[in-house]
Amino acid sequence: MELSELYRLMLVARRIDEEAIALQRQGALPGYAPMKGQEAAQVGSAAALDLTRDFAFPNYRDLGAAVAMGVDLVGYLATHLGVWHGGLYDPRASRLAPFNAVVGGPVPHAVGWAMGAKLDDTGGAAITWFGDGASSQGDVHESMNFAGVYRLPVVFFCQNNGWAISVPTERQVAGGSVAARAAGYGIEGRQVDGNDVMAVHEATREALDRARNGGGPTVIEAMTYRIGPHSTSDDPGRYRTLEEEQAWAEKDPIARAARELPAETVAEAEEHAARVVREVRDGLLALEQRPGEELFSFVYREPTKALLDQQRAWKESLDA
Amino acid sequence: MELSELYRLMLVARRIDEEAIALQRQGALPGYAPMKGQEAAQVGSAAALDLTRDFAFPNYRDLGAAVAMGVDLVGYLATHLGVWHGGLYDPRASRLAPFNAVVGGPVPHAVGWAMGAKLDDTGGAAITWFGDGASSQGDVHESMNFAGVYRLPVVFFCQNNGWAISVPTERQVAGGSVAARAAGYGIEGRQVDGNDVMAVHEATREALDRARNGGGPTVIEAMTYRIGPHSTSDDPGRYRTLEEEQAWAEKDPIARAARELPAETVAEAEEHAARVVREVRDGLLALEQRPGEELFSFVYREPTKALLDQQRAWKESLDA
Amino acid sequence: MPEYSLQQALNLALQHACEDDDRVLLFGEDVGRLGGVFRVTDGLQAKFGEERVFDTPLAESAIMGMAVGLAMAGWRPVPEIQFDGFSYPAIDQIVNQVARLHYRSRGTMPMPITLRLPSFGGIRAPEHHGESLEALFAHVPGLKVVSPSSPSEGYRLLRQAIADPDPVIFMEPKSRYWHKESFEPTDATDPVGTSRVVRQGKHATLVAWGAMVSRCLQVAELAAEDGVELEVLDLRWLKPIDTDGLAASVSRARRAVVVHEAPLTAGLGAEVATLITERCFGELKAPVQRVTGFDVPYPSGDLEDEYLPSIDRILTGVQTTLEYRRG
Amino acid sequence: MPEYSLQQALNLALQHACEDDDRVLLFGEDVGRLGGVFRVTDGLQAKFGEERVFDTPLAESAIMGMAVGLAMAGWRPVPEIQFDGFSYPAIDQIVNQVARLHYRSRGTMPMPITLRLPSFGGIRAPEHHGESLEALFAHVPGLKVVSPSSPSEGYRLLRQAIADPDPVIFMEPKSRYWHKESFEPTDATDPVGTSRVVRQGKHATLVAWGAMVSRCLQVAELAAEDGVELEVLDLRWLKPIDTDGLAASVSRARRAVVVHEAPLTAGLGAEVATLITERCFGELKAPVQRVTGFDVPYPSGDLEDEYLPSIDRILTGVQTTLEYRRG
Ligand SMILES: Cc1ncc(C[n+]2csc(CCOP(=O)(O)OP(=O)(O)O)c2C)c(N)n1
Ligand SMILES: Cc1ncc(C[n+]2csc(CCOP(=O)(O)OP(=O)(O)O)c2C)c(N)n1
Ligand SMILES: [Mg+2]
Ligand SMILES: [Mg+2]
Repeated sequence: MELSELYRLMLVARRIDEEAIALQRQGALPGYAPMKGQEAAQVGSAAALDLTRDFAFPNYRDLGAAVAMGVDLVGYLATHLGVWHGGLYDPRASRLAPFNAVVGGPVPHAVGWAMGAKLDDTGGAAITWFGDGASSQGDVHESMNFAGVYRLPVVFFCQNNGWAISVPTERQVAGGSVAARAAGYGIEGRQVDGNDVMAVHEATREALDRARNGGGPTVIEAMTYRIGPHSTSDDPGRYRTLEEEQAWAEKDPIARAARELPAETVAEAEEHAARVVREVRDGLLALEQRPGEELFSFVYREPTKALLDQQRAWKESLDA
Repeated sequence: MELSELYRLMLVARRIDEEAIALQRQGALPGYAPMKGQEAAQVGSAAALDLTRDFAFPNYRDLGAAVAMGVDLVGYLATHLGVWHGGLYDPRASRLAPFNAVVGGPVPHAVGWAMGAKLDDTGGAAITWFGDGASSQGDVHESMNFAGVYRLPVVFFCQNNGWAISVPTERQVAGGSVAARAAGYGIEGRQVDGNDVMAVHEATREALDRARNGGGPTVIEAMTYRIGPHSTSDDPGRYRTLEEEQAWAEKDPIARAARELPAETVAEAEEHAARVVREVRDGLLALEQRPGEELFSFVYREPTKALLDQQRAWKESLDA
Repeated sequence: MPEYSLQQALNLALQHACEDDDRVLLFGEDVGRLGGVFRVTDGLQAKFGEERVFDTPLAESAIMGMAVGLAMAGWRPVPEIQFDGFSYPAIDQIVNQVARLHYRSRGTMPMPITLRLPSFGGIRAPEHHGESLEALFAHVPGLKVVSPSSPSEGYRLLRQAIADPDPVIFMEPKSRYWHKESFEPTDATDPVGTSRVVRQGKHATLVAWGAMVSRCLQVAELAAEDGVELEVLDLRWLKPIDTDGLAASVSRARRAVVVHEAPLTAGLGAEVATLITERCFGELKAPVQRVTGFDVPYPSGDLEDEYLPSIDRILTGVQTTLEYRRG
Repeated sequence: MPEYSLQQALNLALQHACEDDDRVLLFGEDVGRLGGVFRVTDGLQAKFGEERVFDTPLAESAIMGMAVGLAMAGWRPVPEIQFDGFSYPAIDQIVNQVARLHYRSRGTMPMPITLRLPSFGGIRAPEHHGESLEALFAHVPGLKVVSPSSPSEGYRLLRQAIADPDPVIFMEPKSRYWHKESFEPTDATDPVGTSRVVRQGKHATLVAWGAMVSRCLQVAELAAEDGVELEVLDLRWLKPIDTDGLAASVSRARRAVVVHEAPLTAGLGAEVATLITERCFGELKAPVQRVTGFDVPYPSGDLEDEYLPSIDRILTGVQTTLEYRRG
């Protein structure tokens, strides 16, 4: 993919991120996890996927991936609106697993999916995004080991954004690098400049190609920075300095990409992003609360009798 | 420690191991996990501990460590006799945590203990023994990462005995080496010949020294072999070849050490071992079942009222 | 009619499930080459190949997490966790992922996963090899939980669990693995969530599951000698629970004793007792008695028989309910 | 008298515990520099230093495993797990290690660990941030479980939990963190395992804990307007449970409703209902009613109010028990 296209996607992600924060401040969203600063890591990697056969496993801060994968953004942001935990987008059609709030939790799912794809010989590969903090979780280790033993087509994409809430990478990742862990599993590991969208894109494409060709899993660690707070209820002033934030703001992946593009491309992207933001904003504000009955839906393929009884009692208490 | 002394300890472990298997066959022990072949790894490492300040965290196959640490062996084997899950030895006095049957479970305990020792500045170090299979567990990863972040005085001693029940190392440990994982945590890692008792001893002493001197944790991977079955109810013929077993039997750590020792030392050790075996055997056979009341003991420091009620009901049902 | 032990019946059910549906996958620690520590998967790797029946590294959380991903890719995973007590490391994946993905994905990602879990005590095993986790699992929305009490039940319920579109925790009573029964393995099954009366009686109902069912049958035999006719109800589905079946039985007998191996407090016996009381309050002649394990860690072999509900303790429970007089 | 929010009261209790016992250690994700996502440990790292109040890497199992090792080395660990739903990854260490080491070591290795766990729902949070795990923990032998319903209770119970020689799961009702109360923080406490009557009444007893206590008090106010006098019993200790206190209250009122946020099936309400029924069978005029969360995953913010026991649903439960006639 060309830089201009990646730029457009990054800019959309940035503008929607800003809009989500604004909506939160206006009281329309109960909470939000800003991804400002991580656009290159997310867009660059997600844009490398082949959506006809690959599948992606996000965490809770992967708006940029959703943008690059063409996921219904109103459906994606519905999670933050408090409408439905997993979002309202169709995970199967969009090739993006439901929004997942357990740090490290979805990582083994990518491994299982990759095994399934390998058994079916589809040529598909899985990618999973997780943070530097997530790398401490047992599940991430178990997943890398399984993937290494079975040589599965999966890319472990770590967005090392410097912080896990208030804990900096150096107090989180012993040894300092998640990519360096790969060698211990006999698999490829690569650190990339996470604010260089082309470099991320290239590294991810390479890893996906290797996966497809039976070359096994890869760990990619994209070194980037969460410019905003951990969430809209976080206060980074309690744990990091303005200077640090400033230094990273200067490495802004979007400004950096813009410098390499013609002014009209940049301007055109801005217009495009504004259009998308308007649509998404309108869509979000138009989004209605799910009907109360849905509390009882989807728990099983068919509701159990006990659940139907509970639903009936709930209904009666409403009518009373 | 001298080879002759290590030899004596290894031989005691071997002979008691054999005795335990014999007792199991005679129906005196419900089950047992033989450690034959791993004497050098266990004795060599355990003998490097300073029992005035260090502490050790075993799994379920560490008889050799118990022997080397001078633990009450009747109390140790009481676990296998079905008398008490954690054994009857005093874990505080003997510096050996209670027998633990969760693969990987005690590893973070060593990390916590090491932090406690560091906070108290005792100069003590922790060691934990675990298997190649255990290295796949999330807990082991989390522990190494914690130990690396805090630079704690702890030695992660992996006995790579080739098998986790029926799964060989190459289908278990992606990349093939547990020691190689250490680099990913920025800590020392070292593979040793696990059948060379002096080499194991030396490597462990070095690691413990480094730990004491603020040099942080070490992963030691002792390459050895479980010559016997996984447990007395296992049948290795289902998953490995006699040739493989034969090849490793030739590398027997005890025969190997014996070759470097004067014949009288070897003979004297054999007599000593026979004496210990007799004592342990007599002790085991004399061991009585714990009184039924103990079912209700030790659950809390002081029994709760509910528990006392249950104990009373249990007593009444006995008397009825 | 052919005779099968529970272990053989389960093996056969797995074999037939693999034959009938080529999306079924069996995996776990030592289930492949070894055929499982209880030999429940014996011979299946040879039959269906290393792709469909395979060993995993030693990590329960990843086993369940992998099952989730396989289900998303359209497979029907039948993982095994080697022993009850080692499902704790996988609880996060089971509760936060397996049980919820169908819900989280608004029905687009079914989780037809059957977790085979050798369960309960009674075999003088090491620590963590004798645990009863049904109360934990039954509390989790999105899971189904079942435990067979006999070889024929084992065959039918395992086929049913695997065919079910929802995640099922299949608790195998390991002390019954070697118990035999003659039956024809057909796939005729009762609906999910139904219990069965394994002995009729009118003086009180004994409610049990897993290995406690046969013990309750022994109790009923003994009681019959004294003229006390006990109904024995094999609850089998521990989620969803057959409230109607419980109510039907207890409104006849008007007295009930629930028996389980798990510790008393917050055990599934409390749920069973409460359901019975909610439905049969006016008919009950005595509070539902609970005869269960004690509120202590599952003990070492020597004390196991003191811990498990014994015939005597169950009989005492029966006697208490029969002699109960309102205070 | 000074006024404290629950969050401030807990902070003060931690401060006083650290002052009184220099073996107390506070740790967990973001508890140090940040002072915890709910600011419960705010300012404590500055006061007691980075050795006694520290951040851990993001791994709940290791947090609890480390607590075990620290306890073995003679420390008194007070770890925090950031949210209820993230205790699942630590369940293995909690159940198989924390709860058992005192037993396994035959009393030689006490585990005076207090796990602080922001719990329950009601704050429109993301998934896994609104779970109620009391039934799971209460089922585990060796654990104690407690939940405060007010700032003064929070202060006293947290001091008591930390001083207790056994492992205690301390469930903080996060929807009440900002609720205020005036009280004098003294360490006078009732014995472990006692409940308290927070409002007296004679027509029925409402049993609740955590955030549901204040909701039940609201219900009692409303009912009083109609001449119905409800007793509200704050169970607070969820293990051990105050069976005597329950029995005393219910044998006066002869009717009871138990209220909790957790799903119905195999929730702690079943245990409470069973204990009451076992003790008060002859006196009860109606089966104990349960008003609880439904058997569904804790929902997203929009549906949260439909899930949690509302004033209306509790009132309906009260009405049902008052109107109950034996069938
Ligand atoms: C298992 C688990 N533990 C704790 C949390 C609470 N939590 C949410 S995000 C977060 C920090 C994650 O850091 P990182 O993995 O670096 O991702 P980032 O937020 O930086 O994108 C924590 C502790 C969680 N969601 N899941
Ligand atoms: C958490 C856990 N899962 C499964 C088991 C069952 N189990 C006991 S030993 C074992 C194999 C362990 O292999 P390894 O770690 O290499 O140690 P070894 O037995 O070879 O000494 C298994 C799967 C267990 N004890 N704990
Ligand atoms: Mg981060
Ligand atoms: Mg091994």
